[in-house]
Order: sequence, then structure tokens, then C-alpha cells
Amino acid sequence: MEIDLNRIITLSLFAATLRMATPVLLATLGGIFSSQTGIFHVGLEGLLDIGAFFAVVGSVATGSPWGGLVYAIVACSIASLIFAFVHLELRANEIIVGLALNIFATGMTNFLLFAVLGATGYYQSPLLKGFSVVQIPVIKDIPVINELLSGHFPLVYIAFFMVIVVYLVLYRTPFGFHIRAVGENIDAAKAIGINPKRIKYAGLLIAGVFCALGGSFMSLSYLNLFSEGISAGRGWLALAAINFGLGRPIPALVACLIFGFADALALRLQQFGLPSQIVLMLPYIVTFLVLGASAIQRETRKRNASRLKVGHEHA
Amino acid sequence: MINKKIAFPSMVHIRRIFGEVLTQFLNYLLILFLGLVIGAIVIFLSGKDPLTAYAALWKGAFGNWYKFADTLDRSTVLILCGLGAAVAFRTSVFNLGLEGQLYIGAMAAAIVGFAVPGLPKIIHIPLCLLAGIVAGGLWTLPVSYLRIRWNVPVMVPSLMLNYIGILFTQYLVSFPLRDPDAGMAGTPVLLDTARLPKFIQGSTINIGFIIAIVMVFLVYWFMFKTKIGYELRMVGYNPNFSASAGMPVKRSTILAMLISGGLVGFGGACIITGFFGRFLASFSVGYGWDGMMISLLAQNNPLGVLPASLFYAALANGAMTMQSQTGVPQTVVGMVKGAIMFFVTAQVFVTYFRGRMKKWKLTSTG
Amino acid sequence: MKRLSNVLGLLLLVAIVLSACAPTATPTAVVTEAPVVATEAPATAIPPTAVPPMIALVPAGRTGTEGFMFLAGEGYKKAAAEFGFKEIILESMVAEEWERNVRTASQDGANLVIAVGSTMQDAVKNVGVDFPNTKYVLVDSYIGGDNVQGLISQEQEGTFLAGVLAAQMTVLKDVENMNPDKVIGFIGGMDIPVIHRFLSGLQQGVAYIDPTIKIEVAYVGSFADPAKAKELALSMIENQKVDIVYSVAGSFGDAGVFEAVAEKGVYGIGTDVSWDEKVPGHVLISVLKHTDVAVYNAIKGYLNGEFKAGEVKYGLASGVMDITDMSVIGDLVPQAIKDSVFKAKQDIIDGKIAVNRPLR
Amino acid sequence: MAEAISVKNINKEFPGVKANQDINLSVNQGEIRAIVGENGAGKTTLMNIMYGLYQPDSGSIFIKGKEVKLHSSRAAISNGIGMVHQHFKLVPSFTLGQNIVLGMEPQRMGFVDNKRINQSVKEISEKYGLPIKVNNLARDASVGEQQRAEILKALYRGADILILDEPTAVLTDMETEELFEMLRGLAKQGKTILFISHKLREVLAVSDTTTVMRLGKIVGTVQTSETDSCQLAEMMIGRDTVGGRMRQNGVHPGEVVLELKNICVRDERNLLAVKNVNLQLHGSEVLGVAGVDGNGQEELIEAVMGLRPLLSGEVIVHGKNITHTSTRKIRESGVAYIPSDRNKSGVAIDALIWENLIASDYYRPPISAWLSLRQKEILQIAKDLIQRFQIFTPSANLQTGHLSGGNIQRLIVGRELGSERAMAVVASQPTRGIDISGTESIRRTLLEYANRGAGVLLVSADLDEVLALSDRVVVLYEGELYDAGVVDDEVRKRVGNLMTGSKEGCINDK
Repeated sequence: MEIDLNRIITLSLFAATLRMATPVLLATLGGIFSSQTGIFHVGLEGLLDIGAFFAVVGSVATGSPWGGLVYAIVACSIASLIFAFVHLELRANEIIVGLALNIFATGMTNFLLFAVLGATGYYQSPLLKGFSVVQIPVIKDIPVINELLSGHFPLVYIAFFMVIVVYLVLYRTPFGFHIRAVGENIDAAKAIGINPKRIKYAGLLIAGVFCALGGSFMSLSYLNLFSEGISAGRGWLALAAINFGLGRPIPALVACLIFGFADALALRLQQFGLPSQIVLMLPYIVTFLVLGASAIQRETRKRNASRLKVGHEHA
Repeated sequence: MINKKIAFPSMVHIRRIFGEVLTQFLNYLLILFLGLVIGAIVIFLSGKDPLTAYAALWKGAFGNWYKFADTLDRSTVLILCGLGAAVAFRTSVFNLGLEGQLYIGAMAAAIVGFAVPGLPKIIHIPLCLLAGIVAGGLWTLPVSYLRIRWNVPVMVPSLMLNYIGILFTQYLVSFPLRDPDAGMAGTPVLLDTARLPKFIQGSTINIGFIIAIVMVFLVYWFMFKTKIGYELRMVGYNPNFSASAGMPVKRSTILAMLISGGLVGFGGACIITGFFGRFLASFSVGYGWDGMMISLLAQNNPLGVLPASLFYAALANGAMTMQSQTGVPQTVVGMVKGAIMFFVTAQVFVTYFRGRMKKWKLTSTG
Repeated sequence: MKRLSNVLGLLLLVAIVLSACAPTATPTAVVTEAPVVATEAPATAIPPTAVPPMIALVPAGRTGTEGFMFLAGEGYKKAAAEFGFKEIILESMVAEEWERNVRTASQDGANLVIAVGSTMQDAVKNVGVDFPNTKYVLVDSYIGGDNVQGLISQEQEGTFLAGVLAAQMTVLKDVENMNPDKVIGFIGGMDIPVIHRFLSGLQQGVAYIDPTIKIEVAYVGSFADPAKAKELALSMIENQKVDIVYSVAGSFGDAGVFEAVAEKGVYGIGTDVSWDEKVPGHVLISVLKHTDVAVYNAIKGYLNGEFKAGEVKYGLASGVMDITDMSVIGDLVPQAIKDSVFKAKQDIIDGKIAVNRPLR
Repeated sequence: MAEAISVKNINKEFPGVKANQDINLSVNQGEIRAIVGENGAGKTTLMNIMYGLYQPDSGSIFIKGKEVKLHSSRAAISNGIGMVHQHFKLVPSFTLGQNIVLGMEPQRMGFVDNKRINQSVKEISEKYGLPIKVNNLARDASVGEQQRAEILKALYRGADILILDEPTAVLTDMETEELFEMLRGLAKQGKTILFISHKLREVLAVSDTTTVMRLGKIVGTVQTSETDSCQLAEMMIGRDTVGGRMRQNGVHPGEVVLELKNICVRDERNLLAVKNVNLQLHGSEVLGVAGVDGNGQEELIEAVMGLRPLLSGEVIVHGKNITHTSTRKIRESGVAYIPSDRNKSGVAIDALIWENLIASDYYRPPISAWLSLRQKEILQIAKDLIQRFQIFTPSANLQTGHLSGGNIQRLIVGRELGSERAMAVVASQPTRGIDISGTESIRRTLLEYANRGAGVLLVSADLDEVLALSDRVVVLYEGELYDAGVVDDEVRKRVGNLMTGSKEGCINDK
């Protein structure tokens, strides 16, 4: 089998990378907020589903994709608040609540798909108004750059822009400081009068809103339809990305781009009858290794620190 | 608090146990009831009659002996996954990698099943099952290694191995092990000597179910009546205490993961050799996740896994009949399941309100 | 103590549940679903004295989601209405339910079980052995069995025509977004025999016009992954100069492919049902697979006592395979090309053109 | 001088403990006030009340003569009170500057203004003479720097009254010296400082006045310049020689059962917590290890039990070197262990009583046969232990959490000593936080055990307990072990001096 690299590595591959990274990136950014407050959010997958579904409902109801976005945000916020209530007030284990949320989300969207939109399995209709791509005025006329940067959906730009916003919020605003303080040392936060519960509510709510964006992207941009299980593991991938970056937005962005690239590349390999699964495995293997490597680094640093101090004390 | 003044400890004891059984029973009844009520509301809102729908659901799950047998058969893989989850959770190891272990176990069993000819049934079947157990168990080792050696919590790594496992088996059935004649992506059909014998003509129920039942009691015995099981449970309750009592904490973690993965892999082997007859790509739509939910529903008790699995299987089996007879979509069952899980997680409800009552009493008297 | 009581509580609950179930399991209970007793007057095809037969339809999925399954359902319903038997449709959500549903129908005493989809082949084989007196109709595949009839649509005949059309269209210069490169695309759901029949016909049809035209082939790996199907199509269009995409990726997948086609302004060819109106201006033609006719015929044949085990082939001549008349796309396809397609169709029916069926 | 803060008639009771009784205290502005007392004397409770973390059951607090209600630490902060906890509350990945301003960040257009953080933190740091590197990450900063940041955190919030909870516990001598210098500077600038300490040398070095607490009450307040360490130690731990002695004198010790040679151990922060400890425990002997909590007791015991790596040294049980073996091997060689924190490492609170009772013997023959546990034998043994050790429970089949603290402790003692196999018992805080009858019976059990020829290593912060039970007393102070000799009439004074850090006789600062 000859592999023509020139036909695989193309500009459109990079465009596809951005496109495929977007939903994962949005969920990841949301998950970063919850993980920075110290909550391991397993429910991202379910939230993406809910977001995607209600975006479709909203788009059909209001006739505008932006209306769909609003519906999705409201729905995901409600779901997140329920999650937060059960976890924070009833003290249920966050992982169990997250799993329950996923199961509930699958059941609910599948059922409502039939009950509200009268469709089984998937819904596609001209009533469904998706986002259209945005051409950036100047850039769209520059040959190579235009393929890369222009002609994407608004949510793609929003997602990448949000990386900066999230970074700024987390590392440059008082709110972000409080979030990180709660996640890293809850006693320190309490000691200076920050209410950790309120911060965690906020973190979960923000996670919900981002998942709403991610879900809307799936059903109103990436595709103009809703199908059962549309999130297809992207929520779990987001968890991987969060862990890859150890909760920081920039490394998480890198992870999402790697994931997106692997996805896009795998598809192209598949086109040539090559085992795409091997490529699709890479993101997970890499995350696994990164987790291991960072742990090794952490532990050896600890050990080295102790060795240094021994020397210091004897000196 | 127990104090000296108790006159008849045995009576109190009995009353206490009885009381707890009763509260637990009522608790489950309440959860089940609430879940079904939510389902009923949903069915009602979609313009159907909830009672007829539930009656059909009932008939579909237990309506006649065939259906009953199918429900039992359907629970086989759920029981084994539930047991796998229960062993891990009891040891406080949050193994989220059940789905991957299931696929790997199933694939190993399938390979032994179709690629090793010329064995008698009596050897071939155990060999297949063993392959599933071993493969499922070994699949957990990288995670255990990270946990033991480098102190990485098992959750995320085990989750990652899910996808690696699923994609790896997909690769195998798409390329090296593909059966070009199959109407779907799958391995070649297993040899007859590898198929689990069925014992009711016309039903799929096979000795896999019997094995699963045996495993329930075996795992129960192991966890509650052996010293290694005792170690696992103590480590699960309180690793600090176990360490100071001289128990091998790290070994217990590895062992719990191995057994958990082994049981789940066993489940995969059973469904392949007992039901499908070949490995199919994406044959599982979350048996591993269901297993975790079942284990939680059973409060991680192996004996509780049995009724919880039967309940899950009955819901799934009944849903088909419900839809074909009343037109209520099967997806309602998904909602009921989700709602029940929410209530189970919120079992803390009870403790929460009990706690509030206490607080209230304290403040009102103080 | 807590855990013992948990288990006991749960066991108690199950015990009650099971005991409550006991009465329904006994034969004295009111069983309404078994259509053993006919209430309405039997239809013409059934002799007045005979008990109406029980015929069940078991699609490998849900009829609402897949075009050919939907059509199979339509044919089944039509037969049910005409011949007066009760509709029993068992849809499945998961792979496990393929066999379970076929089995349930057989256990409930169905005389004829119609399984739709080639993924059903294991199920029919496994169940057919256990119920030798029940007859099975398997749509899209046949793997043996004395009581199994396989309805094999000659997809290659239909897609041959699509190939004839595509080969002539792809070289046109004055059609918008149609490039002169001799490349067309094929996106299949899975790498399995039934999809190979589609592909083979397309290849033969294209070669019939111009053997130098290249067909890019890709498989989604699933019939329910619109995102991946769309991405594959986009990649084909962007990188491989594909201007016509033939899609057999399941209804979910097709929807994804045609989204890509519409987005890029190129052209597609639909499968199973008519996509012409759904994506107007972009679907040149749809290769219709009237599973409804096949299923209807199978039921009718059974009721007339003409059930025969083995393969039954349905090609263009039977009307099961067909093509749309290209009226929606209108003048974009030159009349001459349209005529050549219709002529090829007639030639196949007349046996002047032989379209080979691939072995696998 | 004006009064900065005072409390009147403060009472605070926790279940079973009167932590503060009728406390009256008045501190002047610019004063450095030391509060000293043993573990459990009620110092920390009092400080927490003054910082708004606890609400007193009765009594009132005045700041500059005005009564205030401190519902929360927030209220305390706004009244000009700042607290520096023993365990620093810093966010590791923040810079010291960011930690200092956390919660009151200077902002510019909604963003945290790092420039102004640096500027204002530098300002107060220079003003009060507390040098820090503003941009150092908290996790990279030295302990002393972290502490300075904590103090600055309080000052940044406008604190006039600083409460420091054992500020020198984590510092090196150098750092302690620096800290005192800074505290004096702060006092000079009009800040009022209260600090808790056990180390009389330091108290004498830095404070203006010293208040001594004992058993929830104030024993007295003295001008530091007019006292010496011996007087303070006596006030702290009472005048009685050895009261309530339960152990008869003159027991002849047997051969050595447990020997520690040159033990060095690190704590979680990688600091040396145990320094070169040598110790011999004989059979039939109760050896008391006195000392204020946090002087290396936990680390020493955990290292002996194989739960914490030994940096150096050897542990020898009955002539057998068990250094670097597993906890099980150590136990099997004849060491029983009663851990200090019963809920954390003494029992599994959610397990059944019998499960906890067999935790150290479950793998041995009468209880287990090959793989399985023998239910009948276990229940027999459990019943026996429940009876012998007077664990009040209707059944061995109950969840351990249902038991009271005293019963749980009896359960642990029963498990560890019931089989009578151990030749050496390591008992850490065996009666902490349990009722009188429980304390009584556990102490008696330990003594009985020693009478039968085993050695008991009794580690306790409760000096009365140590003196009541031991034949011989050693003191751990800052990780080092000092011998206080056999228990006689003078032992209390010797121990008192050793555990407050005045080992070379009385210290008179000025």
C-alpha cells in the first residue's frame, strides 16, 4: 500500500484539526473551571449531549442558531445546578453524580428527541437553522492563510478566543484567584473569607455553559442535525485533555489540538485503508503517558528536594 | 450510642437489624417508585397510558418462561460487570476502565474460541473463559503500576485504557482478524466447541448465567469470608488503619484491580461464547458503565449485585415489548434508569434530612 | 450490620417483585398480546377457516432511522393491512437485541419472521436452528438454512446506473463546482459484503463509460456516525478533487455526507430512499432500494404457500432496485446523459448488460 | 498604655471537656503577650474564640474598650484582628504577593493588578521589616518566608492585633531569632501580639508578659522580666509531685525488648522530625515518653512500626534487627501498636466490630484456615475480647461507628493486647479524648500487661498520665530525646523543664 503523504498532510487537514478540536476544547475549558475548584467532572459527556439537543430544539423553536445557543445554555445550566446541588448540598460523590448525569442525559435526549421533535435516532430538517461560516474580510483573500484561519464557524473562533479569556479569568482576575485558591487549598480560601461552596457552584455552572457551547457546536455547526449519542465520547476526551494539561488552559489547548489532529489524521488514513484506530488510540496513550510522566516528575522532585535539604542540614 | 443499661441486647439487636432491613427495603422501594413515577409522568406527557405501558414492560420481562429466561440470560454480563465493579469499589479503587476490560476480555476469549481448533468442549470452553479473565485482569496492570509506583489515582488512567482497549479491538476486527463474510465488523465465528452450552431449547440462556450466579456467591464468599477478601475490604474502608494493622495495602490495590478486571473480562468472555458467537466491534453499549451503576445500586455488595442486575436486565428486556405493544419508545427506560441513579446517588437525601432534623433538634433544645 | 440489611432489603424487594410476577407467568392470566385468536375477519389471501398467521418484522435497528428499514416497515405494514395480520415490529437498540428480538418473535409463535439488515445474519442463523418450523426472511443477506429465505437485492444493478451517470457528469466543465478531474468518491458505512455490492456496481458502471475514471473509496466504520461521515466527505472533496460522492453510510451517515456536499457545493448520489428532494440541487440521482416491495412480496409468497428457502434475487427487473427520474436536479444533468442512464437501465432489464455481483 | 483587646468571663465547653472556664484576659497595645500551657490547656480554643472561629458559650470580647461580637473570622478581621495559624494557609501555586492580597486584590479594569500587588506588599513589608520575595511562589518559599507572608497577610488586612499559634514550631533557630526581631519591631510600631508557645526559652526571650493556662483556666499572668522558666514550668504543669500514681515503684525491669539506635526520621515537609534517638525498653517496664505534641512523637512511632521510612538508625526487637521490614514483620516479632488517632488509623469506622477486632490476627491459625476466615472461632474470640475488655456492645456484628470513643479505644486495646503475644507495646496517646471510666480501664490494662513481663512504651502528651503510669520517663523536645530518669518526687519538675525547652536548668532571660 503506498501512502501518499502529500495527499494526507494538506491545508484542509489543519482546518479539520481546528474544527474537530473545537467541541472538545469547549468542554475542556468548562471542565477546567470545575477541576480548578477541585471537582472531577465526569458529567461533561452528558452535558454535551444535553447542550446539543436543546440547541436543536431552540434553533427550531426560534428559527435562529443563536436562539438555539440560548436554549442550550439554559438547559445545561439547569442540569449543572442539579449536579451541583446533589454534590454540594447532599454530599453525593461527584463521580457517581457525574455518571448518573450521563445516564440521565442519554435517556432524556433520546426520549425527548421522539417526544419533542418526533424523530427516532436522529433529527435533520430544514427548520433547523445552523450557524454559517464566517469569512474574515482581509484574511479570506490571502491564499494559504485563508484556508487556515478564515471560513470557520463562529463557535470555532469563540472557542479559541475563549482559551485566552479563560486564561485571563483564571490567572488575572480576583474570581479566578478565588477559584484556584479553593481548588488548591480550601482552608486558605476559607481563612480569608471566601465561600468555597459558592465558588464551586460557579465553577460547575461555568462548566455547564461551556458544554452548552460545545454541544451547540456539534449540532448547529459541525453538523446540522442531532443524532443520539452525538457527543460520541468527546466529554471523556475533554477529561483527558484537562488531565493532560493538569488543569491549565494552555496545555489543555495543546492537548485538544493534538486530539483534533489525531482525529483528522485518522480519518484521512482510514480513507486510504490504513488502520485509523491506531492513530485514534494515540491521544489516549499520550494522556496516559503524560499522567505517568507528571507523576514521576512530581515524586522525583519531592525526593530530590529531600536530598537537597539533607545536604543543607548537615552543612 | 450503646450504653450499659441495655437489658436485652439480643432483642435490641434483632430489632435493629429488622429495622435496618425495613428502612433499606423502604428506601429501595421509594427509589424504584420515584424512578417509575418519573417514567410515568414522561409517558403520560407523551400522550400514552403509563399503566398499560408498565404492564407491557412487565410482560416483556417476566411474561412467560421464555421471557423470564431471556431476562436472566441478559443479566449474565451485567452481573459479572457489577461484581467487577463491586470488588474494586469495595477496595476503594475507582476503576472506571470496566468497558475496556470487557472488550479486551471478550476479544481474548474470541481469539481462543475461533483460532484454537481440535479441542474438546470440556477444555475449549474453560480455556476461552480463562483467556477472557486473564486478559481482562492483565489489562489493569498499567493502571495499577501507576497507582502503586507513582501514586497516580486510578480513575483517569483506567478511563484512558477504556478507549485504548475499545479502539484496539476495533483495529483487530477491521484488519488482522476480520471475517470478510460477516455482515458486520467482527471476527470469524467461534468453533462449536467454544460455545457455552444452552439448557433451555429455544432460549439463549446458557451456563454462563449459572456461572455468573456461582460467581456472585464466590465473590461474596471471597470478599466476606476469606482473609484476602477481608484485607481488600479493610483497605477499602481505611487504608491508614490497614497499613498500621500490618496489611499489604499496595498488594490489595493491585489484587482488587486484577480481580475486578478479571471478572469483567469474564463477563466479556461469557457474552461472546454464550451469546454472540463471535467478537463484534462495539458489541457493548456500556455494559461496563451499567456494571458500575449496578454495583452502586447494590451498595457494592456482591449479593446485591444479583437483584440489581436482574432489575436492569428486566427493564431492558421489558422495554422491547413495551414499545412494540404500546408504542412507548424504549428510550423511556433510559430516563427511568437515569432517574433511579440520581435517586440512588441522592440516597444521601435521607441522611441529609436526618442531619437537618438533628441540627434542628439541637438548636431548639439548646 | 448495614450491608447485610442492604442486601436483605434489596432481596426482599426482588422477592416481592418476582412473586408479583408469578400470576402473569401462569397461563390463566390475561394475555392480550398473543394474536393467536383473530378478532377481525380474515382478509382475502387467507382461507376463512385458517388461523391468521403471525408475522413479525425485526429490523436491525429502528425503522425510523434507516431508509431501507423504514421501507421494509412500509412494505410490512402494507401487507399487514392487506392480508389482515397483526403488526408486530420489534426494534432493537443495541447489538444484543438483534438476536433477542428474532428469538422473542419465534418464541411468541411467529410463523414468519422478517429480519431486516445484513447484521442480522448471525441472529437468524442461531435462532433458525432452534425453531425449525418457523420461517425466516432475511433482508440483504443469506447464509444458509432450510427455513431461511434471503432477499438479496441486486444493488450492483442500481449503482451501475449511478456509475454511468457519475462517469459522464464528472468530466463536465460547464457545471458549477464540477472539476474536470476523473475522480468520484464512494463512502460506505462498513467494510461488509452488502456495501461491496453497492461499490462493485458503481465501479462497473463507471468503467462501462470510462475505465480511466478513479473511484476513491472510504468506510466510516459505522452506520450511525454522521460526524465522521461528513468529515470523510469533506476530506475527499477538498483533497482528492472528488466532485461526486456516492454515499451508503446509513441514514445518519448519509445525512452527514450530504451536508458536506451541500456545504462545498458539489454533488452526491443517494441510496435506498430518494434524497433528491432532501438536498435539492446537490443530489444528482438516488439509487432506490424498494425493500418494501421485496418484503411485501416475501409475505405474499409465504401466505400463498410459496415460501422457498434460499436466495431470492431482486434486481431492476423486479422493480425493487430502481433509480429516481432526476427531475429534481432538472437541467443540470443534460438530457443526453439522462437518456443514456435510462437506456442502460433498460439494457440491464433486458439482459443486454450483465452486471456482476461480487463474491463477498 | 491603652488596652487593645480583652475578654471577660469566657466559657466554652465541648462535649465532655470544659475547654475554657471563666477566662479573663487583657492585653495592652504594643504588648507582646505569650500564652503558655500544656496540650489541652485551652489556649488554642481561646485564640480561636478571639479570632471568631468559635463562639463562646458565654462571656464577651472587647476591642479598645468596645464590646464586639465576632461571628466569623471575617468579623475578626474587620475589627483589626489577624491570625497566623500553625499550619500555613497559603495557596502553593500563587506567589507570596498574591497570597498576601488574596481576597482583597487590587484591581485594574477587573483584572488583578500585579504591579500594585508588588508595590503595596513591598510597602508593608518594608514598613514592618518583614522581608519577602514578592514574586516567589508559595511552594518554593522557605518556611520562614511563608510565615512572614502569613503575618503580612494579616497586616495587609489592617490587623492591629496579631495572634500567632505556635509560630516557632516549624522554624529553625535562625529563623526563630529573626521572627522575634520582627515581632519586637511590630510591637514597637504599636501592634499588639499574642502568641501561643510551649517553649519557655522563647517566651522569656520575646514576650513582655506571659499568661499561663492550665486545664481550661488561667493560672496567672506575670511580667516576663520578673520570672524564670522554672516558675513558669511549675505554673504550667502544677505543683503536685506525682498525683494519682497507679504504678507501684521499684519494679525490676527485665531484659531489653525494644531498642532504638540512632533513629532519624523526616516529617511530611521533609524536615528532620526525629534526631538521633536512642532508647531501650525493658520487659516489665513502663517507659513514658512525655512531650508536647508535634515534637516528633508521631514520626518516631510510625518509623518504629514501619509505617514511615527511617532515614537512619536501627530498630531491634528482642535482639532481632527489624529495621526496614514490613509492619507485619515488626508486629510478628512481638510489637503491639495502639495508634494515637483511633479513627484515622486505629479502626475502620464503617467495618463491623468483629472485623476490627481481628485486624492484627486475621491471618493466623485459629481465625483463618488456609484461605477462609472461620466465623465461629472469630465470633468466639470477639465475644471473649468484648467481655474481657468491657466493650459495651450488644453484638460483635454492629458497625464500629455506633460505639463511643472510649469503647472504640477499648476495642483497639483489646485487639492489640488480647492475644497476649506482644513483648513490647507501643501505645500512643492511648486515652486521648475518652471518658474517665474508659481511661481508667485502659490504663489498668496497660499496667497489667507490663506486670506480666512485657515492655510498654507509653507516648502521651498528658503529663499526668505519663507520671501516673511510668517507671521511667523520657522527654521528646524538638525531635531530640532527653532522659528524665525514674519517677520520683522531683520528676515533675525535671520533665516540666525538659518539655518546655529549658533543659539546662532555669532560664532567666533578662
